[in-house]
Amino acid sequence: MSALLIDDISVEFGRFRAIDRLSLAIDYGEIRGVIGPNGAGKTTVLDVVSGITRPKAGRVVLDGGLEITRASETLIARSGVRRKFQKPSVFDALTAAENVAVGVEGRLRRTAPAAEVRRRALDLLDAVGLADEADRQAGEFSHGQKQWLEIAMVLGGDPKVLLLDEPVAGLSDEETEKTAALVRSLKRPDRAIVVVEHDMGFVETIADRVTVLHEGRTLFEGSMAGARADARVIEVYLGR
Amino acid sequence: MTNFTRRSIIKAAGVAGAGLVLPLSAPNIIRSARAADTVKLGCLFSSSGTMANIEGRLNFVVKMAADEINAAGGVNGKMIDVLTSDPASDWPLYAQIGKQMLQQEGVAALFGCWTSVSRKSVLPVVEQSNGLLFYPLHFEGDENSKNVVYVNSPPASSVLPAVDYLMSDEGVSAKRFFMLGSDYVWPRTINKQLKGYFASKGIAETAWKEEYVPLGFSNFQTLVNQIRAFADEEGGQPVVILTCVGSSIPDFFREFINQGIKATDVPVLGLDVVEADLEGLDTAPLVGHLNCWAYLQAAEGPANEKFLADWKGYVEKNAVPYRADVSIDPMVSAYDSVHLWAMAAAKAGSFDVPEVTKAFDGLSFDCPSGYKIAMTAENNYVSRGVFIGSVNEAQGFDILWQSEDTPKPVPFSPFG
Amino acid sequence: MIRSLLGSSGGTGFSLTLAALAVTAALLVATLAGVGPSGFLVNIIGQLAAFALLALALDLIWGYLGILSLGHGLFFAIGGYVMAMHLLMHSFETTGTVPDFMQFMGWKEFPAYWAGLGVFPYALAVALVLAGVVALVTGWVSFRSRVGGVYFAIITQALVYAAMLLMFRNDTGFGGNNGMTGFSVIFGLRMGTETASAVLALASVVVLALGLVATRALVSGRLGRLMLATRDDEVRLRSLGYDTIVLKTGVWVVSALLAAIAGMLYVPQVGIVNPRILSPELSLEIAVWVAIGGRGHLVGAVIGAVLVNALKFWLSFAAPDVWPFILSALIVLVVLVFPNGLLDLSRGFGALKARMRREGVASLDPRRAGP
Amino acid sequence: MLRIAAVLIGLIFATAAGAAPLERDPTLRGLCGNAAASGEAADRLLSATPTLSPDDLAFADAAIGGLLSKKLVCPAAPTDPVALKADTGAVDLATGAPLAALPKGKAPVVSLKNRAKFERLAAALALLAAPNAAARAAALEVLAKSAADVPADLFAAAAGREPDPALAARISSVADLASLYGTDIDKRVAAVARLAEGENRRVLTEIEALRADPAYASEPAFAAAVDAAAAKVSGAIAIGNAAATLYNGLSFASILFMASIGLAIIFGLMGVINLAQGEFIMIGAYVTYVVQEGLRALLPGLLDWYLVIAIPFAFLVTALIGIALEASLIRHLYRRPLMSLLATWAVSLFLINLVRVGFGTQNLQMETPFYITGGIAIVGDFIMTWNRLFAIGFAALTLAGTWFLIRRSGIGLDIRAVTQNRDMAGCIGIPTRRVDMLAFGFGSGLAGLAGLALSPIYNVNPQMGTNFIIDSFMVVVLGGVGSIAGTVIAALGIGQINVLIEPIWGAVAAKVIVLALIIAFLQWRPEGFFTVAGRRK
Repeated sequence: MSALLIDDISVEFGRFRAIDRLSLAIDYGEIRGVIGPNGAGKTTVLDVVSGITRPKAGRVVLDGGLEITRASETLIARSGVRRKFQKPSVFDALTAAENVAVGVEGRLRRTAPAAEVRRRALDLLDAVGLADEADRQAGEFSHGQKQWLEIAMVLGGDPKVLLLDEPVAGLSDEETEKTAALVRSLKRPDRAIVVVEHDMGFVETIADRVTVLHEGRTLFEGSMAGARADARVIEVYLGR
Repeated sequence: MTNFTRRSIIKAAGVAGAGLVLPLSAPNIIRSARAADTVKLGCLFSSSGTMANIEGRLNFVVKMAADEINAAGGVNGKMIDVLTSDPASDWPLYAQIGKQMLQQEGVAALFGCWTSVSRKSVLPVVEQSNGLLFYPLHFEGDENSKNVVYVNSPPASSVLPAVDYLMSDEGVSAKRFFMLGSDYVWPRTINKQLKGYFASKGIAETAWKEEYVPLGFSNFQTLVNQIRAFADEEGGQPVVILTCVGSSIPDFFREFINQGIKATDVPVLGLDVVEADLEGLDTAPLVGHLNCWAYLQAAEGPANEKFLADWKGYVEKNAVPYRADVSIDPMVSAYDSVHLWAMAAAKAGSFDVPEVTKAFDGLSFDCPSGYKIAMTAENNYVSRGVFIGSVNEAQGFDILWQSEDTPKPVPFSPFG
Repeated sequence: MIRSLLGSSGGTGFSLTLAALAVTAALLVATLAGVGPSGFLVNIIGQLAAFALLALALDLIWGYLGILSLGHGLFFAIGGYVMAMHLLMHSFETTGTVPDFMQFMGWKEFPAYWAGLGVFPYALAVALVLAGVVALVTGWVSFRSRVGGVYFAIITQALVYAAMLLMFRNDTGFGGNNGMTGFSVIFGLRMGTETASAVLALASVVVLALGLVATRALVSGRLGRLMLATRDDEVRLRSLGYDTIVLKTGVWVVSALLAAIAGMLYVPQVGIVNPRILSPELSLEIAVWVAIGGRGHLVGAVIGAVLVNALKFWLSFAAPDVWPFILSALIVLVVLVFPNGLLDLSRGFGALKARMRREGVASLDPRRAGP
Repeated sequence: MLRIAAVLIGLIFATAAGAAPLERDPTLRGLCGNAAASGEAADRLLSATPTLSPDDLAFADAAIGGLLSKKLVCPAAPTDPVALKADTGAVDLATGAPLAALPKGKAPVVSLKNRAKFERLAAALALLAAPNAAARAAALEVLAKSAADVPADLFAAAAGREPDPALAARISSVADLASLYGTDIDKRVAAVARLAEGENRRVLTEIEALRADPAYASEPAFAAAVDAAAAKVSGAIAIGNAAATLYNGLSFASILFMASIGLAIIFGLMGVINLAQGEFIMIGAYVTYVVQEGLRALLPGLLDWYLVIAIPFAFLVTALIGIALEASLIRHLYRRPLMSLLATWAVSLFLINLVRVGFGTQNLQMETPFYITGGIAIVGDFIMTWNRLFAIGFAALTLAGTWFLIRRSGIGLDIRAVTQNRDMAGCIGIPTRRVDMLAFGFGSGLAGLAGLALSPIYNVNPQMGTNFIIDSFMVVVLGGVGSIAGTVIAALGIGQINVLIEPIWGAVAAKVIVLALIIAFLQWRPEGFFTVAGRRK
């Protein structure tokens, strides 16, 4: 049964239709790449899934259970959905370790002893290669470091569904390499990962399957190679 | 780390400094030390905020009176030195500054407050440090502190005569009363006493109506509509008894004019209306409306001529930001206050409040109003004359009626 | 505990502040012994302490949660009015003086809901519960419907304004424009005596110190981190599973309680409470104290409140015409040059220059509409 | 009944006096006597008017006119003549002979009661002797108000010598009124009908009173007439009241709109709340005052039109101040809207005190030109007051102008673009900095205009601005950020609700309730009525 079932949703901003009767099913254990030109509705889909935007119609079901379209952002997150935002969103006032700790705990009341939380945070920082920066203020980090820090933060919640919004935007080639490796290492049979990205090369290296969005509709779904071959996709990307 | 310590020191210094040094040293820094042979008087009149428009000028009157006395050689061999300040129409600040003047500056007496609220907030301070406050406004009465001199009249000896006049045949034989006031203690108490008075005259409850607006209220359309409605009902000559204060007064009259009501239709008795309130208005359509005070600018007699001339001179000499040709009751009352204090201090040969208070008994002074105002041992009230004024074209009041002599002040109204 | 407080950054400043408060307290004790500063000065110190506590309350939500309330006078007033009612009751019971506002209200005896207010613990409870409930409702409702930033500021201002208009009405039943005054006895002490002033001031300073320690413990702990996180990026925090509404409402209530306590300390020291305490200007001024002292630094709030009010006391008497100009100049200076208030004074100007340069035109993104 | 008596006495006296010349000196002495005496003198003079000779009429007119204008001087010594101050010297009023010197004495202060009598008397004299028809018509209206107190033969006489037939007819119809309490039932019925022409509450109460009249029971025709009249008048009054409520609401709304439209534009564009907006209103009013004084000094002829002439000045001055403020302060604060609250508050504090130091705290004397004084009775008791109408009209014009500028002009297009998506607008090359500055200036200028429009209605003093700020916030927030339509609707709504609640629970409660309603509404819909939709994050 699929981890995330997006069923015929539509989203409108004023008169502008951002998502037009889109359906999408994402399974556990897969990394799904979602690509498409600007304004295709990629980020909006993630907004719907993380509960920030309510669709005008349709429903989104998590793990065959939770009706995301009715749940609050908090509840959605607590049911195992984590999202890395397009614009790296870390808490500048806190240190890297504190940032991740916030991600690990995920509750107002204390869930685990402070020492253990910090240990897990350090492990995660290690995983994204920021172990040495643990006690620096996040505000001082470079763009790339913030991207990774945020990934560590969302991993803190040990998500069932992981949404990555342009994880390599604005990164150097070698940073992109590093990120790709990182994302691949996150793949697990009990986890579904959705990666929204412009960079087709990057998507190709990580995604099992890709979905191409265009003007809020699914243009193509299948392997990356298939996407490259597909006439409509080419037209959309290269234009007439 | 140095950073922190440096910051920390500043912080600590800030707290310690602000907490202790400033208030301790402040007054002395600014107010340069004065010669020992002066006696200080303090003023509590706002020169900013909602009351500034009328209250501010009293500061200068007190100074003027002090100059007069100093010119005549001062009191008990000392020159008077007047401290002014700005309570900014903020009631608690009156108490604060009053405290400072009494306890820090050691003023011999305070002259101040316009609204009852400010007086009530200063009252505890004056009583606690056994000071002396001269209060120049007519007010709701029902108060008699040994530390306050109530220079102006309580309602029983000022408002009731005016109402009597309205009800008399010589007036307009008023039968019905629309009482419109600002929503605070003075108007409410006045109206309470009026209602008691009406009842005692056998006037039916249906013959009066009571409305209150917040202080500073300006949009009188609806209320003037209500007044017109009230006036058109049967039951005899209607009058409006206006106890609005401050900027509401001109706003009310403006709307009254615009809805075309004349004094001969519905006369207004404005209990707090002074010449200064008409400053902004074209009073031709208002001619005939009434007010009542213990002094009107039109009062006859040398005392008033002298006062008006002095004020004019003072304003021009010191570039006072108020009109030289307008003089209102509270100004005169403040002026009287200073003289009464000086006479009492001279009589007592001392500036101690208890001594001075004792000396009040039997004092009398030729008030610009033309009456000889006097004090007795009975209480700290001053007996004054009563005027009823009638608005004229020249933004002033003609004297329509004035009392034979100075009625004895009645602090506690029998109709409350 | 103490160690952790002193440990973290700025701790020295914090401890020095506590030290300064201790010194002040000592001086007040000296007054009680009859050798300290005059009753007048003591009273001023007391009022400053009350204001400092009020500033602390605002800094807690503005500095650490990025929520600016322009209506904190509301809670200050709740504390103030309840305290005034207690004092009147207490004075009445001990001396039999009938509060004069009851005369012009035309009341023969105290209304039923005044019953028991003569007992201080009960009055305290009433004040806290009242402030807490009002805060809970206003906070919960607003935060639930995601009202924040400038909107929240305006709405709170409208709230306090509405409350002021209401209290100005005589018929509302709390003395209208006159409010309540003429308190003669407090804790059995005659009001206005040096002893009474000293006791009140001492109480204020001690409570301030306690408040400082408590809030410090709050913000330097785990919740403090979450508060900063909420301020920096609330959506981010929500999508990590945190219920930020609960967090915000909780802190909002705590802040309200502090403000109410400040009010209870303030009113007996000025000897009057009336609706002016609810004027939007006062509530704005609280924010000004915090901004000048240094937003997001508890100590800064305290210093700001003390400095600005000491200046106000002094100048509004010594040079009344100059005061408003000085205040406005101070604000503009702080807003433009020292965004972190006095604390910037101790830092170099370089950082500031950089900040000013970074400030182009911002987007209207509600998330970024932070402090 | 009293009225009848009075009329009868009048008649008797008139006939007694016959055409005999008026005894001038006693009359004058009477007028100079105490309130009671001069009242009687006035009564006697009034009842005599129908039979007075032309030059007696002129004399009486001079006397009463002099009394009302304080030109009549009553001598202290009874031997001295009663004099009338003339432009040059004085004349003995009784003889008309010029006087060498003004006798010692003073102009009597007219008591309210006598003032009414003298005004009636003056009207009577004007009706009989005034040279131009307009004056006579005006006088007739004054008399119509209290027709029963006027000797019936006065109207007869007036009608007799009235050259203008229309006016003559009108006079006799008013004369009918006098017979309202007479005996001839047909006349009374006619009088009732005539009475009902004045559609206001006073008339209604008078008509209602007639129901107690014996004739009401005995004479069906009379009863019918009274009932019909009552129905007619009360109908008109009902309509009038409804109209009045609407009008008051509209005028209040126009004020709210004027005060908040500038704020709406600025807030919508930059998310900056300008707490100094109220002070811009105040400054606009002060500029208007300065223009007025300037005209008084330079072009007194145009003084009446200062409100129109001041328009560009009020707008430009405030706009420039606004631009200066934006350039020096606001632009540093776009990232910190909360700080901009404090900063603009500081500015308002500064401006208030600057004006206080410069102009003082007293209310400024604004002239009230003819076109904004008084009002016109529309229907029932509804009087449309000109100054409110001026405000409404002014608001309408401002709305039109603003709408045109925002919707139709180039800068307006830029403003809208920046309002909707600043970053995008920046990308496509709109100079957002300049747009901000201009828009801020424009918003401030609008506040200045508001100040101009309000100066005839409100007191102009340094504090005046503070009264508007919160109300205008509420309008803006309720209307929805940066939406002109929203601002208009919000202003109308708040204004109308206020006016509806006020008579029931009083002004304060009205304000509080409205605030509560708005706050509640914002909980339900934080973006206000109108909002620019977009992605939340």
